[in-house]
Amino acid sequence: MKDIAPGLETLEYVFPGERPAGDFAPVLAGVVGSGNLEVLVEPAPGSDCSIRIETSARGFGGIWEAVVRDFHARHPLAGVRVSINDMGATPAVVSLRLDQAVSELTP
Amino acid sequence: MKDDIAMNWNTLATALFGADHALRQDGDLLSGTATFDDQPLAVIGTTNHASIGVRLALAQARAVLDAIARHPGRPILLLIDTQGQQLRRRDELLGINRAMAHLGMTIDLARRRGHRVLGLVYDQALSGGFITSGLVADACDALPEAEIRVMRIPAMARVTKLPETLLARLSQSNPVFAPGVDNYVAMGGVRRLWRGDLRAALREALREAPREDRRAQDGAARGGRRLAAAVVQRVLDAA
Amino acid sequence: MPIPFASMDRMNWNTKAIDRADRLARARHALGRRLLGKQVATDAVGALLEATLQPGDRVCLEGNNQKQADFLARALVQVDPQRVHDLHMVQSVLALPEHLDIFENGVARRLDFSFSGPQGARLAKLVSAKRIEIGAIHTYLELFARYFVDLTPKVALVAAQAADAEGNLYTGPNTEDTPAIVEATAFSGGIVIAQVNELVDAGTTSLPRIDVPAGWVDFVVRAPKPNVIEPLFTRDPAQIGEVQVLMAMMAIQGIYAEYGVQRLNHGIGFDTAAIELLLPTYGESLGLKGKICRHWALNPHPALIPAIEAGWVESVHSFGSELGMEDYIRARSDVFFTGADGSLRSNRAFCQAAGHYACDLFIGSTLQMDLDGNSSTATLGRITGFGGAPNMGADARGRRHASAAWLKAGQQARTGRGGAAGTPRGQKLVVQMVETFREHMQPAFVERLDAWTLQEQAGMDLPPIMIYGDDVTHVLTEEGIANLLLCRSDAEREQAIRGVAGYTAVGLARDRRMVENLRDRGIIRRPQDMGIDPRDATRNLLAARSMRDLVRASHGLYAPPKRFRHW
Amino acid sequence: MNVHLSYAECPARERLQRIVDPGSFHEWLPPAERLTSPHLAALGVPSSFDDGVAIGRATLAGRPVFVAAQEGRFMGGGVGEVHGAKLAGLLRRALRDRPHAVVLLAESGGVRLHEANAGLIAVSEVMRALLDVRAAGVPVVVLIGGANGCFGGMGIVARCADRVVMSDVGRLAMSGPEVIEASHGVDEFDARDRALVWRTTGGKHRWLTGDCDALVEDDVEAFRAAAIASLDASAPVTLETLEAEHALLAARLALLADVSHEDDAVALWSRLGVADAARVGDLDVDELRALRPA
Repeated sequence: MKDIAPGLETLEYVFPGERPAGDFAPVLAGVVGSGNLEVLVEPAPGSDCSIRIETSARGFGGIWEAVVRDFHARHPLAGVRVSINDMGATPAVVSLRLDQAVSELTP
Repeated sequence: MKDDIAMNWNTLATALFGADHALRQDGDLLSGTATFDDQPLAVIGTTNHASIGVRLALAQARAVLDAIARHPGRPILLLIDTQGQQLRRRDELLGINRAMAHLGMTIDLARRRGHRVLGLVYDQALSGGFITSGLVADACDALPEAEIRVMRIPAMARVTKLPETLLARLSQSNPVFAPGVDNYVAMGGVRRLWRGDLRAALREALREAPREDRRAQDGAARGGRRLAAAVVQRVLDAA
Repeated sequence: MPIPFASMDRMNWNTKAIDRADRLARARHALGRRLLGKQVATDAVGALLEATLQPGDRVCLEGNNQKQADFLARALVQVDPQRVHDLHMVQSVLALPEHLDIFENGVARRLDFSFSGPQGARLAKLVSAKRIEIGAIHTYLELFARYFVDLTPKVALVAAQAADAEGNLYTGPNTEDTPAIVEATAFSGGIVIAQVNELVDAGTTSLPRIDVPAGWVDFVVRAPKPNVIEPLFTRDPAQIGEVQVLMAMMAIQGIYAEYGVQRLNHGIGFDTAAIELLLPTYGESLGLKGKICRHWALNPHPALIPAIEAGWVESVHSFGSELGMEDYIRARSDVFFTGADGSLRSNRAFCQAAGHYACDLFIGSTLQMDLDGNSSTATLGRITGFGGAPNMGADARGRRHASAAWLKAGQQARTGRGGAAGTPRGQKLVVQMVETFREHMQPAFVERLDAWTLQEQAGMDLPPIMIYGDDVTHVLTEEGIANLLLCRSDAEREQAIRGVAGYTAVGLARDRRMVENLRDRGIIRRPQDMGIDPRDATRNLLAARSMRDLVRASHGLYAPPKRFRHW
Repeated sequence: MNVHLSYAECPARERLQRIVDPGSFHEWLPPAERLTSPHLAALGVPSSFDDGVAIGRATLAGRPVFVAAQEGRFMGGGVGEVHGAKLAGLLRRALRDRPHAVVLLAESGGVRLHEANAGLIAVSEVMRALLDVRAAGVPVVVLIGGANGCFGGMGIVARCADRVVMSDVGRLAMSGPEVIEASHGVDEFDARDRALVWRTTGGKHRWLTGDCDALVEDDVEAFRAAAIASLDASAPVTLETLEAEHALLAARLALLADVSHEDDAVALWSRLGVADAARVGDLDVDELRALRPA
């Protein structure tokens, strides 16, 4: 049993945005509890939507990519930075949390 | 458990105050008045790796209250050897958290009324038992062979669900885990270790006991706790 | 030429009666003064078993889904294996360790059963070590039926709440399987032994009601402590998450309202508890009260209390009762089946029959589903059996009476087909409701069920599939509902399932174009297609969000067992 | 079927927004500043942008207050190095700026074992800072109503405050039932017997014995009202107050000297003068309020 610390997995994705999000107060949704995640959405320079994930559930990069790709398809925002701390949330909960955070973006 | 004694309390008391130190042991409770540099010193503490229940917490609180009432300003030395709070349902029902808070508040009041309060971990100090004794004193020192920890690794692995091997390995290197007293010195939790002449160490401890809680600054300066003091300052400065 | 009738010279046509009389005589002889009429002294139970049992007997030891004849089970483990051995056990559930101990000490050898949940791993080990010979694994209703054909118990060891001096039994709210067992045993020359929690002396007090007449009972023994009953159907609303609320909204809107389901059975689980707790809130907001969910075949789920109090529920018939619900049931005798004494009368055999023939819908969860729609709770290294779900999760081919829901499902399944497959008839709605990923990111959708591997490991005739794909009418996940009734080819079925399998490997491998086509045709429906915004799926929609809310909703009548009282 | 808004149900941030005057919460060191724990990554445990506690200033019934809310779902609300420093910093700032009161929404298992030593020292720093604020006449009010309760070092810190408000869903104690069962067996403390756990550590018990000053329903509005009612509850510690406390605790200890292990909670309540103590478990908050001994 390799006994090095399991460590977190960090994943990063960038998508070209279409709809400028403009300036808004950072929004936090969710809580880093077991099977849950927190999502922080902040304004960012440029026209991309960058997504950074730190997760204790290792080895699900393919699924994360599919989930965030569909999220960006639903909300093609430009100029936003999404940061996630995840403790093993299922794709259903991740998508729900992302949609919740975006719905609270008030300029 | 009894055999791994770092230092017997009587040996310590004799070294500090001479054989006729008139301190007494009543079960796990230590109390009495010693003379040091011709000054009376109230001594309160525990032995036998005491597990502190409501009864023992109140007994110590009683001794502190008596010192405040009868000997205003007299310095208080807390001799600490505890395995933490007593793990009994009866103690929880009776409110061991309230009794511990009471003990902590008696020590805090003594300090506010001019008593110098010093903690010395001479054998063991675990979690709850330490919070309301050494950690609430003006400053807390320790003997080099003492042991301070929050919880033993096997129990910690069970609660955190982290592998015991990982915790054991981390406790070698990472001050946040390591039980050795020098980690608590590095983190500012313990001000200094008493090496060599114990009387000189006590004398110095009494002379320059700090008034303010400097442990976060010590932790930063000594590198054991790099963030605590900085975070406190950021809160003070936040817009 | 007359067929030689071999047994013409058979001398005696009542060998069973004689055998029965011998056993009763042996018992009287062995127990002496420790037998008073039918009442056996508690410490004489071992002697009773050794006197009445013979090697090779077929014995039913009440291991129900909830009620356990635990005192008799412990006594059976202690009988002398030299005198009592090679028994053939027939019982619904292997709930207690003792139920398998009797195979390890040679008292029993052969087994027919339905469910072994907690003992699944140990059972698998004993089977592979050849310590147990499994006759077959049944659903409850099949096993009860075989009691009347070729698995008739010679001796039945049952549990009841109380008995009087003559031996009448009061089985109380958890009657469960007792009636079927006792009837089969008593009327075939068998011996019925009942452990009871109370002996009522007929002089001063009498039984609240008589559930089993004394004539069917041979011996009654008072157990030292009350028999074990497990509260299996209690789900703490505090553990229901937002994804389960979303799926419950889809079930109510996309299936119950869509088909007008009035008679139904719910499997146990948090998914179904979420549906029950959404009726008085979300269901009310859709104006569905009175239009759906009026008649139920299910145990007294505490999660159904808010719906009952809001006037949604007209009748509930139960397999067994649920600890803590006694006073609530007594106060709601309009809804529950209760005796003149006010306590529940459950009956697993009749409720299973109702679930199979009288209900228009079964909805339950599963561990794994494949691309044919077959599903199973079988896990490697465990033989867990079937319980009741497959019986209710199947199209009742024998049904003839019509209902709107049944007809609509049948019509959707058969429109456009020819020949026998196109002949108009109804169909049972069988809904599999499952999140695409279970805990620890285990996918619920797989290319090949573990059931196939288990078949090889345990040498079974068939893979232990819980609900067959061709019985499943709808698959409901957080991504939406796939209506398999409307599929007209295996390819469409596969893509319909992939189309709701979310981000599992099965889901990601979907043919996107075909899935969009299925959605256009209404075969796949997403939350939005049903007017549901996933962000509305919050716990605030639950009519009760904690056990205490359920107690409040019941006006203090519901008294949850200790392990659920968080206040 | 209007189900009230459960305090236990709300995440910590939402609780805070609803307890203080609407829109009045101004957060210090918000999540965007990413003041996360430096210790968790090495253990493969995700950290949280606010390290599990939200702090800042707000108004309560128009009065300026400093507030903090621990998130029980992140690491059980355990106090780590940063989490503890945010609390200690808030209290140090209260000592400097003298708001009308400090309100602490506590939900914690005590020291965060993942950063054991740092957490232990942090809890004691919070305790000393709290006692300084209390001594300065600024009331510290602790609200306890989360599912994780208030345990370990935080159970001690809570009892150092001027005033403690609990719901009957909340729990306040030192060692968790699981820890006690692990060390002395199920006969000492059956952690699965939730009714027993609440008789021993729950809000109703603590209210009947005076270990909390106010008992409210598990409802956000009820907690807000109780917090407002506590704004002027300053109770500085003196030798007299400690002697009274000592007498109370010593008397309570003696009260149960001869009572068996089984039904000690009911015995304690009845000996404290609570009418038909056996029914306490079934009563809700209003019914119970009428029973509290004089």
